[in-house]
Order: sequence, then C-alpha cells, then structure tokens
Amino acid sequence: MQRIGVFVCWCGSNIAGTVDVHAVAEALKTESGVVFSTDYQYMCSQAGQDIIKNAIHEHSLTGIVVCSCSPRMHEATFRKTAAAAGLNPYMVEIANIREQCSWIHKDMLSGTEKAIILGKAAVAKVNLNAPLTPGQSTVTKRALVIGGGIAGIQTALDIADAGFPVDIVEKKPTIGGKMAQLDKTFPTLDCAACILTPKMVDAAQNENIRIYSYSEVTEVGGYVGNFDVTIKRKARYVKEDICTGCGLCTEKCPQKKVPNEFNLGMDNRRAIYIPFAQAVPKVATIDADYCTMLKTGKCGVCAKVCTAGAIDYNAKDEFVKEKYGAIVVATGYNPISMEKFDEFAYSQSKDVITSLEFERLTNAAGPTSGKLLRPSDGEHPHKIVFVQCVGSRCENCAEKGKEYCSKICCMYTAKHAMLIRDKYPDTDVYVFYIDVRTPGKAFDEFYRRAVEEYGVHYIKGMVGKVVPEGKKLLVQASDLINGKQLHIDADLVVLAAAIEPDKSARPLATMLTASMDTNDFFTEAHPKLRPVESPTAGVFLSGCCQGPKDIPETVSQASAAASKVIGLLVKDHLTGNPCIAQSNELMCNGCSSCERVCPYGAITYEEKEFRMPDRTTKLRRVASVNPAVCQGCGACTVACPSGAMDLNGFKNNQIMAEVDAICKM
Amino acid sequence: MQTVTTKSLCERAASLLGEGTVAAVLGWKRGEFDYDLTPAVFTAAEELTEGFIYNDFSGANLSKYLLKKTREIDGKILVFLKPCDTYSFNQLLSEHRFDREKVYAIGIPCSGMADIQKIRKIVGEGITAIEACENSLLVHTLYDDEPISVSCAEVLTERCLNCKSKKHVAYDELIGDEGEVLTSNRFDEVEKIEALSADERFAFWQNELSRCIRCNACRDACPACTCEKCVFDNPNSGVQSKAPGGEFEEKLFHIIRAYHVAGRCTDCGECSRVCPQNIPLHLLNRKFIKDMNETYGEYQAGEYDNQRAPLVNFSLDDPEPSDVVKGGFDRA
Amino acid sequence: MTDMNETLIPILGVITDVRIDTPDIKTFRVVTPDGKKPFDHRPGQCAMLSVPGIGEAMFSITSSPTNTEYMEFSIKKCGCVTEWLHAAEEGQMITVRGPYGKPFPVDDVFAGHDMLFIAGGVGLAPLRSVINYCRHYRDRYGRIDIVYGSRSKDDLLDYREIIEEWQNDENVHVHLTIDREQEGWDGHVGFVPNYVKELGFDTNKMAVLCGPPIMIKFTLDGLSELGFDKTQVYTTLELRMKCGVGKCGRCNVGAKYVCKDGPVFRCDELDELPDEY
Amino acid sequence: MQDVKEFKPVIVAFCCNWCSYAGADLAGSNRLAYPADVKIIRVPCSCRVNPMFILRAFQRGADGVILCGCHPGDCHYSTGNYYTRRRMSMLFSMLDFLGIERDRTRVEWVSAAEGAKFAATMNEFVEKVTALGPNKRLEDLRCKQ
Amino acid sequence: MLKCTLSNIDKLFEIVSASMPLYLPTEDKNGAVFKKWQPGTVWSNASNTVKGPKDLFFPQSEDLMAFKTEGKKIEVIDTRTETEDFAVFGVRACDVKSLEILDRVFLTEPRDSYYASRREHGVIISLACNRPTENCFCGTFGIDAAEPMGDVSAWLTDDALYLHANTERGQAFTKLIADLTEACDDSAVSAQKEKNRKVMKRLPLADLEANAFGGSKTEQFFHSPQWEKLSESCLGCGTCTFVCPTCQCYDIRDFKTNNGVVRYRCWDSCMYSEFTKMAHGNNRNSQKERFRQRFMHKLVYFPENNDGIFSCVGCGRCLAKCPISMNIVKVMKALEVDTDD
Repeated sequence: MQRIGVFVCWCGSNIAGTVDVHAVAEALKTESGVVFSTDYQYMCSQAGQDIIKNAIHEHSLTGIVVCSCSPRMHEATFRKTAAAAGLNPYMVEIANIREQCSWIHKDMLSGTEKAIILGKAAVAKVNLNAPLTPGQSTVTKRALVIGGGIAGIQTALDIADAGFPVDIVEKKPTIGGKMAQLDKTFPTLDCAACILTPKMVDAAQNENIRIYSYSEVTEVGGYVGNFDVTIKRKARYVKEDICTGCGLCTEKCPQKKVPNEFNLGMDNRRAIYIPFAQAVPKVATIDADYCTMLKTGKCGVCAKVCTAGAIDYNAKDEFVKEKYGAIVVATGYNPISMEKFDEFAYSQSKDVITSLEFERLTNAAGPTSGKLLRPSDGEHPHKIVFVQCVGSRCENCAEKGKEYCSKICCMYTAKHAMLIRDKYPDTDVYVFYIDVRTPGKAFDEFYRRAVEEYGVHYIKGMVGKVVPEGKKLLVQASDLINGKQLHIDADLVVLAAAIEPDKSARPLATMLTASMDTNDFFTEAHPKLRPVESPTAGVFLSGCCQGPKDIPETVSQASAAASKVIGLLVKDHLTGNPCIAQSNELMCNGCSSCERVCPYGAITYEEKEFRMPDRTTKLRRVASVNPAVCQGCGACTVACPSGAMDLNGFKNNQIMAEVDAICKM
Repeated sequence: MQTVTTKSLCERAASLLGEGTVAAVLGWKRGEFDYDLTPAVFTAAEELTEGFIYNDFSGANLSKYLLKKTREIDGKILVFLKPCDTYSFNQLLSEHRFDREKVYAIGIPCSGMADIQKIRKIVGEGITAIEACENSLLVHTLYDDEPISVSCAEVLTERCLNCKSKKHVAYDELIGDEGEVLTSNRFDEVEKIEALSADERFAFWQNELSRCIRCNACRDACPACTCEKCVFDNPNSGVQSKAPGGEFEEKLFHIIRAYHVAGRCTDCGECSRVCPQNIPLHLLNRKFIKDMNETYGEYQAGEYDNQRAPLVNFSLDDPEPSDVVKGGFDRA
Repeated sequence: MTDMNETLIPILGVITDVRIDTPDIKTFRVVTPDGKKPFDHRPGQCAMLSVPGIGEAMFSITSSPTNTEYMEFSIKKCGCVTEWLHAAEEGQMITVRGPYGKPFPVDDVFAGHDMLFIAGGVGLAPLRSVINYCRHYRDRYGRIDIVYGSRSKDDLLDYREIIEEWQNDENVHVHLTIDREQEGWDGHVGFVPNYVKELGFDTNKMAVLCGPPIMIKFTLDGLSELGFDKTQVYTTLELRMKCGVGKCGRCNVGAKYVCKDGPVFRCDELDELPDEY
Repeated sequence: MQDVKEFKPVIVAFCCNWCSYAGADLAGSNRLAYPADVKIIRVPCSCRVNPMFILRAFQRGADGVILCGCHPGDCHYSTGNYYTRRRMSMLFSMLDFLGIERDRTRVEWVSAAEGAKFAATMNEFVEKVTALGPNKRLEDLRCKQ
Repeated sequence: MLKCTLSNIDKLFEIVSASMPLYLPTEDKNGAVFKKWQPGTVWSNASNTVKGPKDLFFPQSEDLMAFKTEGKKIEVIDTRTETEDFAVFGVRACDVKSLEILDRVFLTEPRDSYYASRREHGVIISLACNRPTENCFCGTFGIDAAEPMGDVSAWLTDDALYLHANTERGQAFTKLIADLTEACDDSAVSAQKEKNRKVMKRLPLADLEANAFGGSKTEQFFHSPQWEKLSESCLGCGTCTFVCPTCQCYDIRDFKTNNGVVRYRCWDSCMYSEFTKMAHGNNRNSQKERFRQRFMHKLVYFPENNDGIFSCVGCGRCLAKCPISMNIVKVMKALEVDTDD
C-alpha cells in the first residue's frame, strides 16, 4: 500500500475560481492510501514545490498526486520535485483540474465535484504505480549512411565535421548518385559537377569518412545506439588500395560493347571501367557480366597493362561487420520505367527520351560531348516537345505510374527548355503540362524567364500520343486553354518521367524495421515535427528516400539528418523512456501478435526454458521487448490476448483503477 | 456415415506405429454408447483395435491436444484431422504453439457430424445404440421396439450444416478423397440477428448469455484459446472471475473471449458444441469474422500458415468505426 | 435475523501493534474494537484474517492461548493479503474469524513429556503458541528443546523473544542455527535436519515440527535415525487451509480435511494420506 | 433516489497524450465549455485502449465511452490509431450486435489544434448519451449495491 | 396416498404458488430447467433437468456479507435476509438423494447458515421416473427411481399425479392442495412402480456396481495406472462439477462495488488448475491429480467420512454434458478392471 500525498493547486484564481480547492483536498484525504492532503496557491512555485518536498520527507510519502494544470505543462516539474526529495519521479501523477476542469466549467459545484473525481482517479492510479527507472544503453560512436548521392555525402560530411566517424555504403562503384549525372542545376544554372565533385573529394579525403563503394547492406540487427550491420563488398576484381585510377586498362580492354549506364545506355564503355572522370573512389571496376576473362578465362589484358598490379580476377564478395550508433538512409530515387507508356513511343523511337537522358545529352562529359544531337541520327533537333507528368499525378493508373507529384520535373523542364533556347535559339521548344508548380525560392521567377525571356511555348494540356513517322515524331496533344487539338512534328520528345524510390529501399526497410508508405517511400516519425527521423529509433532519413525532393531540399534534409545523428552520437548513454512495454514471460504465449503490431520492431522472440509447477521444464517461445527501441505506444498490450504484455506507467490495472474511480458515483 | 472406415484408419495408424514413424496416435476412443467418444492417445496396435473409432460422432477437434501431447510424448504423434480441424492446426502452427516436426498429420474426409441432441429431439431419451447406414442412422432406444431411422442430413450438427470447407489445408498424408472449400451460409444466422431491432438483439443475447454457468468449457475446448494463463483466471488481470454475476460478468467474458480470438478463430464450432447450456457462442465469433470479412476483405484464419490477421493489420483507408457499425446493416 | 450463527461472517479486529521480525516477516497484534482478545483458541489453531476488497487468508495464531489480552500473528509477505497487511499501520481494522482446526494435543498427549520443537523460517510462527503455552504451564512438561534455523541471522524470527525470554527459562534449551556463515554470528551454522542429528536427542519425548516441506522431510528422516517413532512427531499443514470450515473442498487430502482433521497431524497419520499435501 | 434529479451521465473519455489530450487542454485554454460529466483518462496512444477498459467502464457505471486519438496518419507512433480504428470498429459492431445502444460508444480523431472540435464533440456526445438515459444493458448490478 | 388428476395439475401449481414460490422443471431452449412457476409456465416431465435443484439451495453465486470501509475503519454488514418458504416440484429420486449428500457437507458443524436456511424453508416434492434415460445409473448407488423420497413423494401415471407426504413439511404441503386431491389406495402407484422398475432393469448401465469402491480404498485406487489414461484428454473445464448435483466446492471472493465490498461465494471446481493453489503453492499441479481427486472424492473419500454413502447419485448429467464424454461411469469401469487383476 502506498503512502500518498495530495497537493491541490489553486493556480491563483485559475483553479480556485471555479473549484473549491479546500473541499478537493479534504475529500481526497479519505481515499485509500492517502496520508496527507493540502492545497496551495501555486504548487509549481518554489514555495509550492517545497511544500511537496517537505511532505515527502515528513510523511514518508511513496507517491504523490498533484491536482493542478495539465501534465503537459508541469508533469516534468513535479517529477523533478519528487526526485529532488528522493522519490522516484514516476510515482507522481497529475490530476488535470485546470484545463480539463476549472477553465471549462463555470459552476463551482460541478467543477469541484469533477475535480474530486479526477483527483480520486489519480490517487487510484498512484496506488498502483511502481518506481520506474529509465533503461540506459551505450552508444557506438559511428554512423552509417546508406547511399552515396548528394544526400548521403552531405550527411556524412556534416557528421564527420562534427568529429564522428561515418561510413558511406554505396552500391555503385562511385559515389555521386544522380546529381553526378546532371548538367546544370535550377534555378541558378550552376554546373552540377562543379558543385558536387568537390564534395565528393571532401568525402574521400575526410579522415572520419570511410567509403564502401560497390557495396550493399545485407543485414541489420541491434537497435538505436547499437546497430550491427553486415556490409557486402562486392568483388570489383580490382584492388582498391592499389589501383591508381590511371585508366589505362579502361582504354585497352577489348570488350567495348558494354552499355554505359552512366550515360543511360546512350553510349558504350569497356568491361573494366571507371564510371566517370571524377569518380570517387577513382578506381576501376570489372563488370563481371561482360569481362571475357572472368567468363571464359581467356583475355587478361587489363592485368597485363596494369603496372600497379591491381587486377585480381580471383576476388570474392567480402562481408564486413560493423557496429553503428545511428543509420541514415539516403537511398535516393530513380525515374520510373517508361516501357509501359506506349503512347509516347519511348520504346519505338530513340528520339523519345527521358529528362535524365536529356541531361546526359547536354552534358559536356556526356555521349555527345554536350552537343544537343538526336540519338537516332546525330542531327540537331529543331523542334523539341517536353511532356510533363509522365507517370506522375497519375490517378487510377497505379499499374504504370504514381499518384504523387514528382515535384522536380516542372523546374528541370523549365531549365532544359531555357538551356536549349539559350544555346540553340533556332530551336522551338514546347512544354505540355497539367500545372506548373514552382514553389521555391526564385523558382517562379525562373519559370517566368523561360516563358518570357526565352520564348518557350508552355501549353496546358496533355500529349495524347507520339507517333514516329520517318525522321519526325508526330505529337498529338490538346491545348486545354484554347480548347483545340495540336499536331506537332517534333524532332525530339523529352518525357519528364516520374521518380520513384530506389528498388533497394524496400528490402532495406525490412532489415531496419523502418516503416514505408504504399509508394515505398520511408515514413517519417512525424510528418511535421520529426521529418528526418524514421519511427524506428536511430534510423534517419535523408533525401529522396523519404519523398521527391530537389537538390536544395535534399541537402537541407541531409544536414538536418546529420544534426540529428550528431545529437545522438554525442551522448554517451541513451536514457530510455521507462514507460515502455514489458512482457511477463510466464504468461506469454509466443503467438507473435505483439510483434506484428509493433511499429518499431522492438519485440523479438526467444526460446526459454521454464520450470513448470509440476517441476518439469518446458521450452517456450516468449516475447521480449527491447527497452532501447520501444517507444511505449501500447499497441502490443491490446494485441496480447493473455495480458502478458503490459505498459509501464500505463498498466492495465492502473487504467482500470482510473476507470473505476471515475465511474464510481 | 463417414466415407472412410474406422478399420482403414486403424490399419494405417497401426502400420505407422509399427514402422516407428510415429510414437503415438491421437484419435477418438469408443465409449459406453455409440456416441460418447473421447479423444485419446493410442500407443499400440491392440489399443487401436480395441478402442479407436471414427464415426458420425467424432466431432472433437483434436488439434488443440497437440500443444500438450507434443511436449509430453517423445517422438512423432499421428493426429487425425477432419477438414475443419486442419484450419485450427494451421492457426496453432502460425502461433508457434507446437512443433510441426513432432506431428504426423493425416487428413481424413468428413461427411458431417451428427448431433446427439438433435437425435434425442427426434427419437426421445433412452438411446441404446446407433447404427450408421449410408445416409441415415438407425437409432435403438429403450422405449421403442424397432430402431428409428433418422436421416443424417436431418441431424447434422449446426456447424456441419454450415460447413465452410471439405478441403484439408494441412496434412502429411491424406486418406480418402480431398474435398473443396464450400460456399457456406454460415453467416445467415448472424444476419438474422443483425436484422432484429436493438431491443430484440439485446433480449436474445441476454437470454442466451444469462444461461452461462462459467464452466469454461468453451474456452478450454477452443483451439484458439491457448493462453498460458487466461486473463479470466489471472488474479492480477483485474478481470478474474469464476462465476456469472451482476448480469455483466458473462457478457464481459464472452465478448472479450470472442474479441481475443477474433482473427484467430477458424470457426470450428467447438465452443458451441461443448457448451453444456447450448449457448450459440459460435455466433459471436462468426459476427467478428463476418465484420472483418466485409470491412477488411475476406480472411480465413488457418487457411495458410503465418497469415497476418485483420486485427494485427491495417490499411490507410480503413473505414471509421462509426461507418462500420452503421454501414454493415443500418436498420435506421 | 433469527439466531443463525454464521462462522463465515467475521468479527472486527484492530491492529494495535506491528513488529518487524525479519525483512519479510512482521508480527501483528490484533484486538477487537473494544480492546479484547477476539476469541479464545488452543495452541496450533488458526484464524482467518481478511481485508475487505483484497480477500481472506488463513494464519496460525502465533500468540499463546494463555495470553488473554490479544492475539498475535506472524505473517510472511507472500500474496495480496499479506502484502497489504505488511503495509498496514497501527489502528488499521481488519476482520477475523475462527478459531479453526484441531490444536496440538498439549493437555493430553504432550502432558508430562519432554518436548522438542523444531522449526525453520516462518515455521516458527505456528509453534510459538505451543512453545509459550508449554512455558506458561512449565510444570506440566519436562525439558523443552527448541531447534530453530533460518537462512541468516536477520531471518531469525523474533530473535529478541528467543534470546531474552526463552533462553533464560529454566530447563528450556534453545538451539539456533543459520544456513550459511555470516559475520557477527558465532552460533551454529548448518541446516536444521543435520543440526537435529548432531544434537542427537534422546527419544523419550514428543517432537513438534514445522517449516518448509523439504526441511520437514529431512528432519523426519533425521528423527527416525535418532530412533523417534512417527507417532511421537507432530506437524501442522495450516497452509493447506482455505475456507477454514472444511467445506470449500480445497483442504481435502485423501479422506481428511485439513481444516477439520488438521492442521495438526501426527506424522504417522500423514503417512496414511495420499502424497498430495 | 437518483432519478428524481435530472439524469447526469457518466462519460469516460480516453485521450491520447499527443493529440487529443492536448486538444482537450486547448479547449480548456480557450475556455470552451463542455459538460463536467466528461472525465478524461490520459493514455499514450489510442491504441493503448483495451476493449476491456471500455467494458469495464460500462460495468462500473459509465453511460458512455469515447475514445480520442490523433487523426489517421498523424499518430505519434505512426500506426497506433490505425489499429485503434480496426479494434474499435470490431468492438463497437459487436456491442451493437448484442443490442447495446451504439451511441454509447464513439471514436473521434482530435488533433492538438482542435480544441473547438474537442469541445463540440464532447457536447454532442454528452447530448446523445443523455438522450439514451442510464446504461442498463451493460451495467453490473453488483456495482450498485 | 393422494391423487390429483392431471387436468388439475396447473391448478395445483397455481394454488401452491399463491402461498409460496414454486420451482419446477420447465422446458427451456437448452432442455428442462428448474424455474419459478408463473401463470403460463408449462411443467416439463423430462426425465431429468439439465442442472439439478442444487442451485435453489446452494446457488452458483451468493452474497455472504458486505463491508464498508473508510480510512482505517471497517464495517461488517450481515446481508442475510430471512428466507421465505418455497417448494420444489418434480425432483427426481437421484436429486433428492443429492440433497442428502449436500446436507452432510453443509449441515455438519460448523453449519452453513445460508444453505441451512434454504433447506429449512424448502419443501421437496419428488417425482418417480417413468422414462429414465440411457445415462441413468442411480441404481448403482442404491437409489430407487420408482420410490423417490423428499418431503412429498409423487408418482405420475397416464392420467393422474399421486402424492404421499413423508414429512411434516410435506403434510403441510399436501394440506395446501387438499382441494385438488382425493385420498386413494396404493394400487395405481404400485402398478406404476412395477412398470418403472422393469424399465430400470433394462437400462444399459443397470449392471454397474459400486461395490468395489467405498471408504478405506484409498490405497487401492490412488495409485492406479488408469488415472493417466482416463484424464489424458480432460479439458480441465468445470462442466461436470457444475452440472453435478453433489459437487459443492466453492470459493469465497470479494467484489468491489461502487460503494463498498461484497463478499460472495461462488461455485468452484476441483477440475480447475488453480483450485488448490493456496498460500504454499499448488498441491495438485497436473490435470491427472485433479481428475483423480474428483473421482476419488466421490467414490472413496466421501464414503469414508459418510457411512459409506457415495457422493454420486447416478443422475447421468456428466455423461450427457462432458465435452469429451469422459465421466464417472467410464472411470468406475476402468478402475474396476484394475482391481480385477
């Protein structure tokens, strides 16, 4: 049985105005467990808190009830007061008699009556409270960033700058991601490579950053502060530490017919390759699917020409196990496949391209060395049609497109149109759109410049069909504003393909027990207030894995995620919330219901031996809650039929005691 | 009459016992009369010949016994499962309630079980013997010189009348012919009650549930009720109770029991079969099944191993509670 | 209501004193609201204490029948009721009914004999009333030996009474032991059964035994090694009592009901019961 | 005894800590009145509310039970209220099946900013429950002893 | 011997009901159950009721007393009220006998006033069995279903109800219905008894004997290997104990009302796993032990303490209701086999 003290606050006249505080204190005196009850003008004041502290000492209180304002206001205050007096802070309960009583009830009689009942409920709860101690766990001071695009790089740089080691795992042979493939960036039109590659070099040279390129995460265990991650380092058949990146092998390799993914297959590379000149790490990689030596055992040219002796045809995938305190997901995006969009003749004509392909076509390092030439015949196009929202904002077309807006297309299309008109004023540019969305700093100005200064033809309406005919592409479209059908014989059609999360995101989410939405974008812990955190503690989100973003947004989110990681890694110990779920193993059935509803993957199962009452032992599967991961929502407690799962601080019997007290009339 | 004979099952079981594939056989044992069979474990061929029986009264679902028996018995256990029993079997498996490796499941066809109470309603008391014929049962009684013939269809148990499936969803071996999942009318009765006014519904359940004597037979027989310790037995749960009382306790017990097995109940009907007070408890479970099917899509517990039951799942566009209650059967 | 006496309806008791004996055992003094002893009892009998809303629990009456002013109960914390009682303060009311069960045969079988009391842990609680009864009627009994063991020094129940009163009595010999060596303890160390054998009593006496089942079993073996017959040894099964009146069905072991036929049993009587107690 | 007076229902409101409880606080801060019959129990998330608690409230004399949580999609724990939605849908439908008046139970999503909605919801709910009169169908006669 | 024509039977119920509540078997959805007679109630002559008349004397749940508490103070409130007289009609011979068995528990010192007061105020009108069921085996325990006891014995023929008062209370009862009855000789009843006894001999369980059992047989049966087999599929539910007219185990519990505490008594079952869980653990941890306890109690322990009277009356309810059809008959037969060896 507890020894409970009750402290009724007047809150000046805020409470005392409509609640007879003396009557409340008096009425609660006879409640079970109550040994002391008083009221005071301002309980939260120093004097008020001293009353509480003194009472705790004088009456050897084991629990206290403060009838005052909302616990959202002063629960923390009174918990500290209790702790200062040597009482476990979780032995404090607040009866909210201000916001939920005195402020809303005008009548003293009913206000007082309700305050008494709320007080009784709090007393009933405290009677069943038990001291709680927050769990502590250590923090491994190393972060993992999954994905080496601009998001991952920025996050890693910021974490590293704060002095924490960080690893980047990038599945491609080089970091850089999508941004490395871009030409210019909106709305300032600076060159993507010029701003990205220095960051890539920074990352490579930063002592705190380790880059696992050509690698993938294959296994994640543990929890916030203590993740155990297995990284697969795919065999690249070139010793990374020896290769100097001279590139001789990539020139001598006899296998010349490998589609160059960096240029989206618009030209070829060798079987041994360096994706692009500024690649980081600048190390060659052998493409095992095409290498004659690896496939037939006959060739070995690269090994012969490599003076450093970096080639190793016997290399195997390696697995690295590493511990991390925090994980940042920066898996990025891809344009969706255009295969299903037959109406735009993407598969039929080489001159129907995606915007990303267009980027490569205008990029000085691209297949055409930056000259805008038609892929089919290398001729200069004079009439170019841009189609917006291909697969974006696609209602009822889930089988090929996406319901959401891809966000970046309006701006990059304006950029493309503007760049064409700037370089090739003789070229007509048409842009078909549903809406032009330009929310962003200097975005609308940018778009207006495209229309007004550069004379790009913006037409509200959708392209119905693109039909290749001879050298031309007949574009049939509707002009919604003028209400007429348009027929344009274009030389080049550029599709603003919707973007979707990278395919590696889904299996990764499963490994991380991080939740995803139906589009496979990672879910944030709170859409407004915790946008860079995953609901799974210790997992953070950076860049397009969380939703479509442009570069400035990605970079700001990357830095935000980094600051969250730094905030975590700077701690030596993580103090958990003690109000978390706890499984009574003796009653647990091991049925997995709780595990299925846990949003954090905090519940695992183990086989344990139990001594039965008849002295036999029984091996049983029982749930155990990881206190570092559980956030205390309580979903599991209701899923559990046997009541084995309960929530500290909000135990079944505590809530029922409150119910009883309230209903007792 | 069942399409497989006791003898054929006995022989198969005996041979599996003999060759050492299984250490014990979980089946039905004949009783004093032809209808009072008891689930039993057989460990020798002679025991089988002497006691094993599979007839129109082998209603008891044996799957729940596997929890205890797989722990107690070394070696594999042969269990005979009727189609509906296999659903319970699967459900228990997905809840990790026994070790699949320790079980040798033989699926056996079932042409429906007879309800002794229905037979009594027709022939009266004093049944001394029941002979199974093709489509009928010959019932001998103390008070009639000639046996009375009742058609099997007429005396099928309620649950068999609404049989959901003649297909076995899990087994190691099948004896007899495999059946199919049926389109049953099992929700008709639920709909009938739904169609009543609130007062009538209340009166109906008040009458039914007030008969409850809290013998816990429904719970103890239920293959979904496998809690290490039931909340109603647990002094710390706050809802422990032993007797009906205050007109509330029995309602609480049955609502919560149905809720706890919702999504896990395979609708095997054991609860109603074993109720000594003949409370149609299965209707509570069926109501949940019907609601879940209508609201969240068809779901049959136990159909597959390791499914995610509707109540431990969600979708972003689930209807609101107010719409569910109103939507399904608004009678205004 | 007519003159329907009902034993299930308790009378009120007031806790007038709470003594901490060991970390988990407290002794409660109980009187009626008007300050009298709730009812008379015989050594070894039990009473049902209850706390409304928490429940009932059976305890042996620790105080001697010769104490006519109050009743005492030594209670170990091990369930809802006991936990509640342990938190209770002086002045707290509880309810009491009883006395229940067959007492120790102090006035016939034991009379005129040397007595050997053997207790382990809280097992001393039921023996205290017999011991004090025998001390009160000192001339009716011969030599009294008390063997009492517990886990540690701190767990020796009512050490003070033992040291200050029992040990000073004439012809009363107290043998204390604790399970394991402990600083500040210069007495005997070892388990009760072994200690009993070491002490090696002559068999010309009656023995009363109470403690954990395992201790009882081995002490019985020890006593029989020393030549005791089971008919000379008594013990009590008060922990198997529930309703107190032998009707609720729980205390039924074989054909016996602990509430009515016990809780005091002669050890040979126990042997005749099925092994279920 | 009681029925001479005007019927004042006992209403238990379970509010999640992050949205609805804050919404209730906001209603208070804005002095938006609702009947004193409503008593709030704070839970971390609406998904903490066990059907047992609701039945318990009715047993002990509640005339109405309302559960408030974050709007779907806004759950502090991301998915809690989705489970609540399913659980309560099923429970309420079952209570309806047993002939318990459906207006005695309700789920409402109230965000921390919706003080006005909280007050309005409570006013409306109390009105409905008052119209229904005392809970007789799920009461426990023993509790009145 | 008194005779009341069947056409007058409802009138009889009405007259009795006018002076005291009358409980009699009526047909319910679930079979025959004892219910209070009200105008329109139809009496059921079913061979047996689903539950015996036990509830009328030892209800499944009854309040014993109440408490009020305030601070450290407690008030005990005796909630007992004077039981009014009542009559139970149509009690079969087995059930009449079952009350005698309950008496031996509740009326021995210390007397249970709750039960005692109901027994004192209840008048039992028994009824001979014309159509026993296949589950009946009262004969095994020396009960003659053709000769039921009680305060008033009654027999039914095709056209009339015959009554004979055995006790003072019975005489008071027959006086009550004097207007509807006429004195007659025993011939019709004797003929009916003959008929009944003939049926009895043909019952499938007529040969079951209890001679092998009884007091002082603990040693013999307690260690029987049969218990393991018999109990292996027992669900541990309380059906058998709750439908049994002689089972009387109970629990005393407190219920917190909104105003205080009610201490009540409710049926408990020795088949429940927690039944013997007390202060010092559980002395019957396995279902086998609990199962054995129930039958040993009925067949050995009870007779040992009660002049050889078994605590089973052969009513057959457990045969009808056990979910797995395990019952005392199967137990007796299996154990007897054991003793034959």
